[in-house]
Amino acid sequence: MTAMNMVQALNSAMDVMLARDPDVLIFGEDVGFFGGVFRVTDGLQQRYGEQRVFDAPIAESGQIAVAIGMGAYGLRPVVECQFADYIYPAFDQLVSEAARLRYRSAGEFNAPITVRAPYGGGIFGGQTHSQSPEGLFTHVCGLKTVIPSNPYDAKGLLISAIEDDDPVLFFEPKRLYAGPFDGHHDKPVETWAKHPAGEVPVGYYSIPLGQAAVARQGEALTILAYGTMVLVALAATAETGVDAEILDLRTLMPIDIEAITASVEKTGRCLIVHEATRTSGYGAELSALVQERCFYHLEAPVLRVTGWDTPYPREFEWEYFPGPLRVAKAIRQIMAG
Amino acid sequence: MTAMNMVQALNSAMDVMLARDPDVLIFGEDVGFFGGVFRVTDGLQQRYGEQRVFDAPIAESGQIAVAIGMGAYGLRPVVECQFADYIYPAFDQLVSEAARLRYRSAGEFNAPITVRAPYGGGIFGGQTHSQSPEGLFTHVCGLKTVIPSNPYDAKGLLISAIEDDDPVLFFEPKRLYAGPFDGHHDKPVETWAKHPAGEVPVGYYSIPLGQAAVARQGEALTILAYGTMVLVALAATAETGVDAEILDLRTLMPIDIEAITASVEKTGRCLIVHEATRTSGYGAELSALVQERCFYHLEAPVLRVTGWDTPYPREFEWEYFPGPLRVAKAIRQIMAG
Amino acid sequence: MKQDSSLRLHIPESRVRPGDVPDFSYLDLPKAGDAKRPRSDAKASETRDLAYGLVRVTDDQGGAVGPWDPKLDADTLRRGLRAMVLTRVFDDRMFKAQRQGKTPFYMKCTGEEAVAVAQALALNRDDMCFASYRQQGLLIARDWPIFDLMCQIYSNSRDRLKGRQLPVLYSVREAGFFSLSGNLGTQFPQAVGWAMASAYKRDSKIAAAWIGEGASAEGDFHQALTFAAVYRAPVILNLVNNQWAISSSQGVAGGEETTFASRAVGFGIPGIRVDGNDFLAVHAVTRWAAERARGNHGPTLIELFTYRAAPHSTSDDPSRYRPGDEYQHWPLGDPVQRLKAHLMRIGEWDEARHAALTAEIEAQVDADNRKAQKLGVHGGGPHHDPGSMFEDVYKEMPWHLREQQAELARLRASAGNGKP
Amino acid sequence: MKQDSSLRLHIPESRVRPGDVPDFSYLDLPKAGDAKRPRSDAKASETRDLAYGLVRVTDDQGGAVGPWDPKLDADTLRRGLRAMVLTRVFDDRMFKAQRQGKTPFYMKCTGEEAVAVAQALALNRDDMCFASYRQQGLLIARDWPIFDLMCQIYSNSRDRLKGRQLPVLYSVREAGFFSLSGNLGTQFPQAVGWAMASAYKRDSKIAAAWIGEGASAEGDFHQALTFAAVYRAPVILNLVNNQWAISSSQGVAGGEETTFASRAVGFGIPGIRVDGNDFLAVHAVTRWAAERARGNHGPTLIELFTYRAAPHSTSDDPSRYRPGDEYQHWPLGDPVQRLKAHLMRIGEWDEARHAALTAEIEAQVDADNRKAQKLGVHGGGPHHDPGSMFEDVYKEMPWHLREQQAELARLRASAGNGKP
Ligand SMILES: Cc1ncc(C[n+]2csc(CCOP(=O)(O)OP(=O)(O)O)c2C)c(N)n1
Ligand SMILES: Cc1ncc(C[n+]2csc(CCOP(=O)(O)OP(=O)(O)O)c2C)c(N)n1
Ligand SMILES: [Mg+2]
Ligand SMILES: [Mg+2]
Repeated sequence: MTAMNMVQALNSAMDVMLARDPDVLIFGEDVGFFGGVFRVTDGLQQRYGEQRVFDAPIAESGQIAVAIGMGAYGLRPVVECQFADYIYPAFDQLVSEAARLRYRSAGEFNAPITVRAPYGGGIFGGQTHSQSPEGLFTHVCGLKTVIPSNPYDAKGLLISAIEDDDPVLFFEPKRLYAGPFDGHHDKPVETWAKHPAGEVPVGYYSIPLGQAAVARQGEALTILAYGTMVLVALAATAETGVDAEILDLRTLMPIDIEAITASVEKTGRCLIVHEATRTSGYGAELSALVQERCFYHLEAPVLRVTGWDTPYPREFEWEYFPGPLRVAKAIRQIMAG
Repeated sequence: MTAMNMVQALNSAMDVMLARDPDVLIFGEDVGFFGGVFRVTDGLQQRYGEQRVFDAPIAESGQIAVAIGMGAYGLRPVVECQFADYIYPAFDQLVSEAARLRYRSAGEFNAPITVRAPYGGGIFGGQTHSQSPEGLFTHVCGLKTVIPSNPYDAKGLLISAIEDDDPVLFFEPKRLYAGPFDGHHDKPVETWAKHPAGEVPVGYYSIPLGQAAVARQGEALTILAYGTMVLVALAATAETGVDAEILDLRTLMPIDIEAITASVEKTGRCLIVHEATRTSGYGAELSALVQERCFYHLEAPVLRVTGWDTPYPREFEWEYFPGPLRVAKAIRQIMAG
Repeated sequence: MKQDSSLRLHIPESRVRPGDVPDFSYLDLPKAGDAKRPRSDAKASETRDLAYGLVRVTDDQGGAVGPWDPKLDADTLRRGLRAMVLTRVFDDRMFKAQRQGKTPFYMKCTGEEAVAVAQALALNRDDMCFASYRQQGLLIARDWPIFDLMCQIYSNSRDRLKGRQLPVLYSVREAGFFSLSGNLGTQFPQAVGWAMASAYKRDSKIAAAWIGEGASAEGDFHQALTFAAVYRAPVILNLVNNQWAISSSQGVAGGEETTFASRAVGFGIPGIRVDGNDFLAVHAVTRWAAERARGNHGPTLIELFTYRAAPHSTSDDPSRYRPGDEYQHWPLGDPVQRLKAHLMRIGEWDEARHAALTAEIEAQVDADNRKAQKLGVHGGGPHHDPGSMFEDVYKEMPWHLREQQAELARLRASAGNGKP
Repeated sequence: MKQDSSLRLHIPESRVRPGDVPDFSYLDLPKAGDAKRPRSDAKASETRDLAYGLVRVTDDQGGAVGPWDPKLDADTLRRGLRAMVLTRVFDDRMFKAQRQGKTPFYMKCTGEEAVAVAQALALNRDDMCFASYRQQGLLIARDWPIFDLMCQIYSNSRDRLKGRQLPVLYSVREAGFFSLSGNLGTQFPQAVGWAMASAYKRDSKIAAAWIGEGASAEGDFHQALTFAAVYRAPVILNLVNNQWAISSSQGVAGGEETTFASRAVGFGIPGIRVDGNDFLAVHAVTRWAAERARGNHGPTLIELFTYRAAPHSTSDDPSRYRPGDEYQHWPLGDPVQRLKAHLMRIGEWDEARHAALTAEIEAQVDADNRKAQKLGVHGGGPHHDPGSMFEDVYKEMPWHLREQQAELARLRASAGNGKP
């Protein structure tokens, strides 16, 4: 075990997989010599050579298409999409091709590819460096979607994603790269060093996809969150003093339905939190599922705290970001309900 | 008033707008001389000339990009996407550009474009000629999404879409082009001729976006549907004898929340029906909204009847299509709940 | 603004439409044998002329002339002829089957048989093909049983794709034939990725991809050329210019201003325009590109200049948008007739043997067809179990699909195993 | 498989990295005056050489030579010089402002000023520009007040974009400057659509678009060239090859095999490669393309060959991936110095006037900057009302946005109008 921030943990996951499996290779914009604009692939080209870690032309669609072809050959490409906001040019290749290949070929071909993309706000990047598009991909059958909330999970989940035989979208909460950010943007920045989940094994380990983690045990209500919002939910819970149970979903698709229903049946109350825009976001599916499966246990409406249904306004980052104040307010509202 | 099927009604809407507004022009694959693979633009190039109705290169992304540029200049382009399944190459231009232009320019520029696309199954087209991607677009702020269920609405809504100053996705239920299909694929094919909504004014009229229609008045439960599923819901209701109120949403975004909540508060029960895949589909948002706003009126869980979470399997069309039997079963289940 | 100084929007239009007299006089077609043949390791800049000319080998008398003559032995030529005839007979039979309602859909490649057949014979059998829906000839030339293709077309109990796919969207890994997509263009850059993987593994297999001139307007085409050029991928990128994209003439795809082969020039890739109805020329050019790729000299773009004699698909009626007899005026003739004439010219074939071949093939196709129909047809069945539709969405079926599979089973039971 | 016969994957790499000695000797640079100048209505095929050469007008002694000499009057030249100097001073001031925390982000175009400035002067003021983030010189050359740009950069109370956009992503309809997108490439085909609309309306305005060599790998680039060629759109498509895309050399975008200008050849569009640091050459080539477009002869692709002297952005540290002194070795010099030398050579400028100009501009920039900062800066404010973030998503605000706007107002009230 050594202390790692999320960038180092992700780097370590790829390091481990490059060392273990000669069929793993990494490409994307600026990931080669430079090591990525967020430094996540730092040093990997130097360690494993240009054949295995290299820069790609700025063409997200081509990157995914090429990865699909490599996957069909038998490789396990890992593609870095520089920002999740720039994944849309590749939407057709992901939705019509990666997601469909196994099905339409009745298993003759598959696309064991991993697409890494930093998502979410918190760095004043404005509408084209802050988006959370995960919900779109959960609507596409054939794709898996993963979002970690801390360095330990980030490494274990990324290793599982790379080893997975289906295409996996791996969204990284960029605001958590350096430290455990809980939404209190006015407080001094913390690092992962003092955080238990900042203790990460140097070697190989994996965390199975499709399993949520209990970020906080509680009896009063269930909070469903992932990525940055897990930490925001923890902060809000502490501030309200409400004994909430917080599930860190970790994998959005396939979703850990048992963990969710078990918790909501226990608490009878449910709050869903995500940074993505509200309408038709992933929270809508969670709300629908909880309501369908736990209706007779519910003592109050299932509520959602999300990003507003606008683009991310650059200067108004903190008016947009669903922070502890908004989450706490919703917690109280549900407890009153 | 004359009898029109949906193809003729849509053709008439474009005919009317081409005649009224010299800034309206139409392009897309095979829409020019040929009149479209579904004949929806039949005769328009002959009537208005090549400058106003013409074929486009097979590049959905380029078509939308060019339409955005035309819109910024001041035209009102109408683009036909040959099948909704082929809209994904244009996803970036729709999501990052059309939807954002007004916002990011603080109103200096906008994209008054209409994108028409036939969607849904029923013609044995398999996974790449049967999809219902509408839900994805309802997650994207800045876009409007419209889906008619009959010729009369199709014409009135398309005229509103073309006149609208925001980008509108106009999905056409291809299985309803020729006649009112209610899901009974084994019954002889009907035409719109005998259907009241097959009576369509020849001239100009419009139906405002954002307003649902009551397809059937009822007291026992509320069914939310759009497109083909409105007719399926009507058939299922008749077969169960349950006094359901069926709302034909017509516009998915912006959504007619008053109509929905008023109906559910009256009935206390709600069923949502769509052909699109279930997980994170538009039905999830509807379910979440109803549950958030009508929780204390609900006497049973809000249920969803949708396409399965698989690609559309070509030969198993009718095992996939959410037909009257499935809808009727859900109605009974909710009434028993 | 003054009218004369004002701008005008140019709209490309087909030269002829129904009622007009077909006219291909605007094409300037070099003579067979005229095109130069650079070494397969030549610099791309030394190959530029090939993007604007037209490689032709078979002359009007059936002779093989010029430096591109592949000098194929008679057995190979007869193998090619057989595969082309089989492809055509198979197409006609399946088209008829659609009219009989045994399948909802079919697509023929009539008039374009030389493209897939000659190219398959110029590649190694384990080179991976990323085809479009009009290269069924690849499978036939690789001796893949048409019986298996029929089972897919009928979506019957033997359909290896379990009734999931539109007819003709085959997947045959064993025959080096990548799963066909219904989405145009998407597989062009995937082929480049497959080729990059082969190079990454120090393998010797190359990839080949096909795209229509219409679909070459998609961004995927640009991705393929860009990545192929940047990483010098061992791939052959084939653009089949059959003059039509459903009802749109090749001008709508950008064919008015220059050749499609010249798209390659801007990437520093050789672009070669070849008479797509000339079996010998297609074979020669493809072998040149394969040599180049295997020698680590990178990709080649081949424009196969041909004509879509068939309707776009069984859903299409070309008489609505082009003169019915346009194909009769196509100056590059019919690939089957031209190869047949060449074989006869060199004394390796005659009418009697051709008649016998045709009869034998028709009998085989009918026999296979009867056999396939016995195993089920569209609508009639038998088919795979509908419950199989939930398989292969993921490697392991997640809980929500298991639930949906069970729900379908219950529904079908309640409907007496009919369609809910 | 035998090792020798096996394939190898080629990975393009920058010739030099930190620690290496910069080396541009691989570039062969034609002499000023060498390039031929066809008529602006020439057939595209007659312009092919221009895609492989390099149009240069200003020679090393500051003279203007050859057929491309635009013969600009001294006032125009001085106007260009002033705009370039202003652009550079403005860039430096804003870069400093970012380091001072007054704005979170900024992007300079240092070393590339001639591109936007010369092109702006060669276009009509009402021609619509679809720029990338490195053509601030267009606005400056069109005399748009830098004060207004500063207000956007500081997202202050006067920011016409209401604090919504990343700094430098301007939108200035009045100055014929289309709303900038943060997504690379997307606006290249939009410019074609705008140009098509202008032609459709028999207008006389043309469109111009800019893209980086790195972004030219996007599918949008292909869409732009395809639609521009097919409809002969009156548009100038500019590709700025500044050698770098963040840390990736132009080879990663496909610059190893051929020029970017030659991409146009495959579409039957003229492709012209020009010395991007040569004000006279850039102006001349742009005017040629504008004449061509206005004369209904269609689009032109211009490759502006230059060097990104600045870091990619304030977030970037180029010393991590390229030699710190690489720009000093750039063989095409500095655009400001070269135009200055030319003006002095023709006796229309001297050091004293240059010093005075620089001093005056620096004073103006500082004054505007103080004025802008008074109206608010990033973080500090004052800004627009945060509630305005819900406007302009749609023309009319739908109910759900009105609800969210009200909710934000309540939240802010409960937080003492702080940030919830
Ligand atoms: C992305 C996408 N857009 C549109 C279509 C509909 N479509 C199917 S085939 C076709 C024409 C293709 O023409 P071409 O590429 O020339 O190939 P050809 O049919 O001539 O062999 C079109 C528009 C599609 N399948 N995929
Ligand atoms: C679609 C998309 N992908 C990636 C990015 C991230 N990005 C911003 S600038 C840049 C480099 C662009 O280089 P180039 O096109 O050469 O322009 P330059 O910065 O050199 O002017 C990248 C990768 C983006 N903004 N948009
Ligand atoms: Mg074609
Ligand atoms: Mg660059």
